[in-house]
Amino acid sequence: DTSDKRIALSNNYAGNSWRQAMLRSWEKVTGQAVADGVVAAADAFTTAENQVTEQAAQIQNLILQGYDAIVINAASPEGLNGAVAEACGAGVVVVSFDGIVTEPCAWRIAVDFKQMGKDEVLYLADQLPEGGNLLEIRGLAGVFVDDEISAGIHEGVAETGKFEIVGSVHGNWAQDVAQKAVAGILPSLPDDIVGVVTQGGDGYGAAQAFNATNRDMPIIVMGNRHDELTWWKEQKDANGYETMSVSIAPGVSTLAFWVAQQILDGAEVPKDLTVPFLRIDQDNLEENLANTEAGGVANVEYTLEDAQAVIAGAK
Amino acid sequence: MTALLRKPWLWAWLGALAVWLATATFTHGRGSAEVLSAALTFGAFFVIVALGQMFVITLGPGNVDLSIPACMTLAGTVAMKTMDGAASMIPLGLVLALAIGAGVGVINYALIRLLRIPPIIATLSSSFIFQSAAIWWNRGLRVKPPEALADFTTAKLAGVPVIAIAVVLMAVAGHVLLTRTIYGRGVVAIGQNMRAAHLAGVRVERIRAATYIMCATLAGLCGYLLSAFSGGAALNMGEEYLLSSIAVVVIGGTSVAGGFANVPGLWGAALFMFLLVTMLNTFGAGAGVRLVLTGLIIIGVIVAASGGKRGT
Amino acid sequence: MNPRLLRGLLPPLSLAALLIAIFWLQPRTMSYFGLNLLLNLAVPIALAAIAQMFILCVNELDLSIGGFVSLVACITATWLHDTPLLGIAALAGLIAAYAALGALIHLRNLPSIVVTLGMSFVWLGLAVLVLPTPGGKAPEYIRALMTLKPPFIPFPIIAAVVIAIVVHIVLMRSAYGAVLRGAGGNPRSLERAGWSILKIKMTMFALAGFFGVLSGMALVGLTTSADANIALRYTLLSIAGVILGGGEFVGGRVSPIGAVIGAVTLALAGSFLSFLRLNPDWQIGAQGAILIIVLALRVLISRSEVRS
Amino acid sequence: MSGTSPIVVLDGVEKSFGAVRALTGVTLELRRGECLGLVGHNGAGKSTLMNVLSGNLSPDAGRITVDGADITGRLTPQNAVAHGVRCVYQELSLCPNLTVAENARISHPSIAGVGWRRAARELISGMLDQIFPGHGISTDHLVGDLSIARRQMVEIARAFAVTRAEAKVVILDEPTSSLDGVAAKKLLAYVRRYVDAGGTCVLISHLLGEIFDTSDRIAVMRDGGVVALDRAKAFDRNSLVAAMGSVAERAPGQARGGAAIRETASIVVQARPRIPETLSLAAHKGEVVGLAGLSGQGQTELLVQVFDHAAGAQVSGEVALVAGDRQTDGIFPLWSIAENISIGSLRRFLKGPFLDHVAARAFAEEWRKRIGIRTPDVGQPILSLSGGNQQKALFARALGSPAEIIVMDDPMRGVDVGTKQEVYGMIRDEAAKGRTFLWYTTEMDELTNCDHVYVFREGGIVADLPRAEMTEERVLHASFRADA
Ligand SMILES: Nc1ncnc2c1ncn2[C@@H]1O[C@H](COP(=O)(O)OP(=O)(O)OP(=O)(O)O)[C@@H](O)[C@H]1O
Ligand SMILES: Nc1ncnc2c1ncn2[C@@H]1O[C@H](COP(=O)(O)OP(=O)(O)OP(=O)(O)O)[C@@H](O)[C@H]1O
Ligand SMILES: [Mg+2]
Ligand SMILES: [Mg+2]
Repeated sequence: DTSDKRIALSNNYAGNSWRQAMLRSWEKVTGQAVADGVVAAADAFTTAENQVTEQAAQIQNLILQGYDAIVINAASPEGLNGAVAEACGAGVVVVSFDGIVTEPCAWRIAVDFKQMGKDEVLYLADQLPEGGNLLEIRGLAGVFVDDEISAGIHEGVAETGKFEIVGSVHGNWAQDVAQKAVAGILPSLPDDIVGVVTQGGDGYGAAQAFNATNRDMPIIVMGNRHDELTWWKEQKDANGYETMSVSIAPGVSTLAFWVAQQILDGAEVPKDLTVPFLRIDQDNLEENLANTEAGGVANVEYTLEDAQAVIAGAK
Repeated sequence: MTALLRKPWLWAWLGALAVWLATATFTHGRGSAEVLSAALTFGAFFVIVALGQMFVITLGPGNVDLSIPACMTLAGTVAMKTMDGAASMIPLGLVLALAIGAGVGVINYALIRLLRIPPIIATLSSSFIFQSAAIWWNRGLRVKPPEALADFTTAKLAGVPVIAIAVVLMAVAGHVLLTRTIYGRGVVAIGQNMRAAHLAGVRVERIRAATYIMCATLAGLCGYLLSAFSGGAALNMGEEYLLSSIAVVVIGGTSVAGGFANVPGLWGAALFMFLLVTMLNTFGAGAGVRLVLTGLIIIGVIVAASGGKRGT
Repeated sequence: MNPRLLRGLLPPLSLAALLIAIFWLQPRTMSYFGLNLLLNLAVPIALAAIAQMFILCVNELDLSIGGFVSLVACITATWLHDTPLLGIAALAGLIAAYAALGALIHLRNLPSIVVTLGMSFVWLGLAVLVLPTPGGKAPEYIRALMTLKPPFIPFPIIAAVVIAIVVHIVLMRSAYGAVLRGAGGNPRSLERAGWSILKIKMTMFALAGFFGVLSGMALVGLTTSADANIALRYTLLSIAGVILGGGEFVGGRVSPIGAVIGAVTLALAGSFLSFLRLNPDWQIGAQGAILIIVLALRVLISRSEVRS
Repeated sequence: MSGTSPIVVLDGVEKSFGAVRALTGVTLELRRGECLGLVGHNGAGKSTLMNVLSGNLSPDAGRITVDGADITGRLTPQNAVAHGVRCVYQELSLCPNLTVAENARISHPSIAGVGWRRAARELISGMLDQIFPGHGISTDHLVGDLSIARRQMVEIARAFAVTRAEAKVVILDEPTSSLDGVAAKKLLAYVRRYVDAGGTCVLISHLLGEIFDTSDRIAVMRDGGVVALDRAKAFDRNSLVAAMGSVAERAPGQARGGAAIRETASIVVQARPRIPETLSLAAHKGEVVGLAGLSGQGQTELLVQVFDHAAGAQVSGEVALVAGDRQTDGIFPLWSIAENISIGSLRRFLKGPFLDHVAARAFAEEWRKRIGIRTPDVGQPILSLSGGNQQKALFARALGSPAEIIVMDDPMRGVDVGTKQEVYGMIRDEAAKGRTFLWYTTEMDELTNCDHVYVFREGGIVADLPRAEMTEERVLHASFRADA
């Protein structure tokens, strides 16, 4: 019984639509759980700036507030280990997701970002049997998710052996930054870019940058944002444009919530859990688009049963 | 010739030219014209905010507006959500964005004046509040801009981006404002010595208020145009404008100690900053090397620009 | 009451008020364990604020201290841990680089804001090169020091007091300290008395570099491992800390004790807010609001002092 | 008494700033046990010469010998101090953020180690007591909190203080410009004691009375060269002024008889200092009203109050101000002379919404001629002017503005005798045309130009003297408390 347990969400960043969707999913699902008396409280906390030190301080404060479990989307996989160790030492259950932490005492709900990057290339290899030149849009330098996805992409390129990455820019997972970076580098690239591998949140910006030139539109892998899906749909209707879209679902925060609840409930839960990423393809585009809020991100929310299934699957 | 060498804006333009040539050499001239066109477009956004920031910085040591990113975000999100893609709402959206900017400026100035908080801290603190307001307003949803507005921001006239032309005109107006009006003289006087300016009959507080309000209004305008240009407002869309706006102003030859400003340098520095990143991207440098080089080149330009001065 | 004294009392008073509010909201913090958790991350911030204070004292501003502390953290968690000699050499080299920066700024009469803005990219880039993905490990002795559990008084409090007092003695009480501060008040006067401003600037920048190094090491001691972006926020925090502590941007008017108190106040302000459990939408805004309130208090008091 | 052995010999010293030849080959010797008075019009090169001697400027040509050692090439500030050359600069050079004692330590490197604070305190307070008994300065006060007069005292005491480094030659560049008459007397008396004990002193001043009273010899500079050098007794006021090349001095200015104005003209300024017991001040249209008293007794505050149209002051008409503390209140250091002058009357250069720079430049040029600012070109930076000429630019700014009321904050600091006479004339002319002047001055002679005088003490007005009743004695009497 966890009806007297209190769970906190420690979030390091709220400045984009993905994070906002994540917070909303949390609010919706945990709000219901609190109303149903499953847990006593499930409060969300966000730091003012996306900074390791600030989140470390936040976690320490959550310990002081006596939460029984802290669910973390971490600013850094390593930088919070000191604070996480303090939490574990104080008997607090720590569950990390999306941005996971490496401190062994914490649980991790990981997405295989490397696989995600690799899948992008594999998809392109399917679509473009003769290969060609690729443009890579990376995320924020020095953040591990960026390294993971990029490593997967490069691994995919090496494995398939028919692509060459002719340009790489940092788009900081932001539409306008990606647009600017791509617009800057495009003129210097060969004319035959066949594909753009991305990390999410940057596909539409890349499309805009290509639009501004008279180049052929390459296959741009999308990242599940509403604007990306909408653009894709328009292109699909107009000229049969094909691509795929992949990202981690923001609702994974709710999975982390249920996992934390299960741990508090005494369930035996392995330290490492994996969730699949949310992939949208040509045939289920319309369905997913319809389910995505205008301006938001394609999402999946989890129930207690989903969580139990994930836990059972990992054992 | 020596008169030209002493122009404060010269070095920014030389820097821009040098990195552009370096890029062109590397790519054997391919796409150089397009790079320039892209630089004009993106440089225009920098110049809009830098114009306001320049007037603020000229007010003297410690004067700087750190709320530009938050103001851009707030104005952009509110305008986009209000217009909701409807062409008929474009003017209303613009007015709204400008009004939000002006409001932000009023709040900033009130903090500085009434609560005597140093500008750097006042605008930093207020920016958190504006950022929260933007989140609260539409929680990061990305609303598309009206088609016509987006087209305007991406349109070209004889190969030159329309927005760049508009911003060049704005810069000319800024130059006239700085050098040929009582307001502009006042700003420069305050930047050199606020007490002396007051005692020389300059309406110090009126001018300071006007400057902070103008700066934030320009940030609002930039937020509006940028979100139209990039297909909607994002909560993090202004982030890189925080340091860039300062860098553009100072690389452009305006004195950070206040009391001395110039507008032509803004365009030079904005182009320089964009072309620099493009050059390093083109060279295929890794993130670490790219950052180190960016920093060193910025310092290099400043050192070169100070060539005339002797150490004191 | 002497206005200068009253002005000097403001920072500790606002810190005390904040502490009382926190104790009231969350009595659990009023323990050895609670104070430790509440304050330990303030130690590296206080060190960074001291570093910034040295720079502000000679009328310059350092926008690169956050990147610098990050780089130090990365080096500490890698080289200093794996090959201590190389690590020590690198850190000493960084301090020398800071001194050289001071020399460059002085000799070429450059605006420090731009130079350090450029340096912030350089430090960050070097940090990414040293530690491309987050990781590394804090050297054992640093970890041990930062998690020290002395009897009765929590370590962060002892550390803060020691830092404040040591720097106060060096800068405010020593004979050479007066010269260093004088360079912020009227460099011409110093030159006329035969002091080399170049040497003074280099000394001050080197001191800033030294405390930046301490800050990075302390930070890694707490976080156990590093990240290239770990301390970027320290740039603004350090400036805000010095100002909250009664320092000024120009004129060499700074106070080491004030800077430490200001830094601790800032760190506590964040905690205070999380104890309030605000609506997530407004959590960011509240941090701005609290900064404004603390500074506004300062003004209200000094206004009433003027009136009386 | 006055010695004959030279301690400093300057031989053919030249110095140019671009096209300006500030020193054109100065040959001069300073002797042990004498005070040399150095006079000359604004921009004659007095400060430049002393800056060369104290190592702050390196000469373009010429030789400098101190105590028999030729130190021409090696003259740095440090070296000059080591040779016992001390200087009190025209523009004060203390660190405002340090205490009085700490400032003493700055120029006395030998005060160091444990207990340095006490040593510094004793050094400076001892010296202050010697020179300015009853100065009322605590050694732990921040210099920035002191009035400009007290700062001047600290700087002077610091220069005379002796530690391991001796003070063999002390240069005083207009040391009394911010001091009131009483403090100035104390200083000059000390200078006499100091030279009588074998020291050497250079006294630069535009107050010829001081020069005559204090110096053993007088050197007159004109346009970068020494044009006359003789025993003080060999000069009289007229011959000195003639040597300086100024227009021969007119008789002290006379006001137009204040009583008449008071009866006919309307009141344009009525102001009351912000302290409980005080008289209030009234100025009528066309009147020149003097604010007298020791320095720092609230005169400046009242002027600013009037300038700001602040509470306690009823002012009808625009006000312009002539600052006396030009560094902090007056000049815009990055601007040219023309820009510094025209800022006071920008409105008149408006063509539509825009400023006409050509007209502004012409206006500045006209004022350069009218008030005799020594510069070839008003486009030059203001800092290229000598102190007195900068002050003239500030006069031009205020007199050229459309303001009806002009407040002047001890505006003649560092202005040479000839110019002063011209400015007095200008003020009287402008007053005759209907402008009103509020004029704070620390120089008794200037009060004779006023129609009406108010004496200040401790922030308030304690006496109200029409021109006819104003005598030096009455002003002095009112300046001091009865029991003091
Ligand atoms: N006596 C003074 N000494 C030094 N600085 C002063 C003085 N009086 C005012 N100031 C400075 O000038 C500012 C007031 O300037 P001023 O009165 O010129 O504003 P203003 O624009 O004329 O005001 P308004 O527009 O309301 O008429 C003050 O904030 C202060 O910083
Ligand atoms: N740094 C400088 N740059 C250019 N010109 C200068 C500089 N310093 C002094 N001058 C010029 O040198 C000349 C001599 O100036 P100086 O300050 O020595 O005059 P002064 O005799 O002290 O006058 P005052 O009585 O007004 O103080 C002046 O014409 C002045 O304009
Ligand atoms: Mg002089
Ligand atoms: Mg005088």
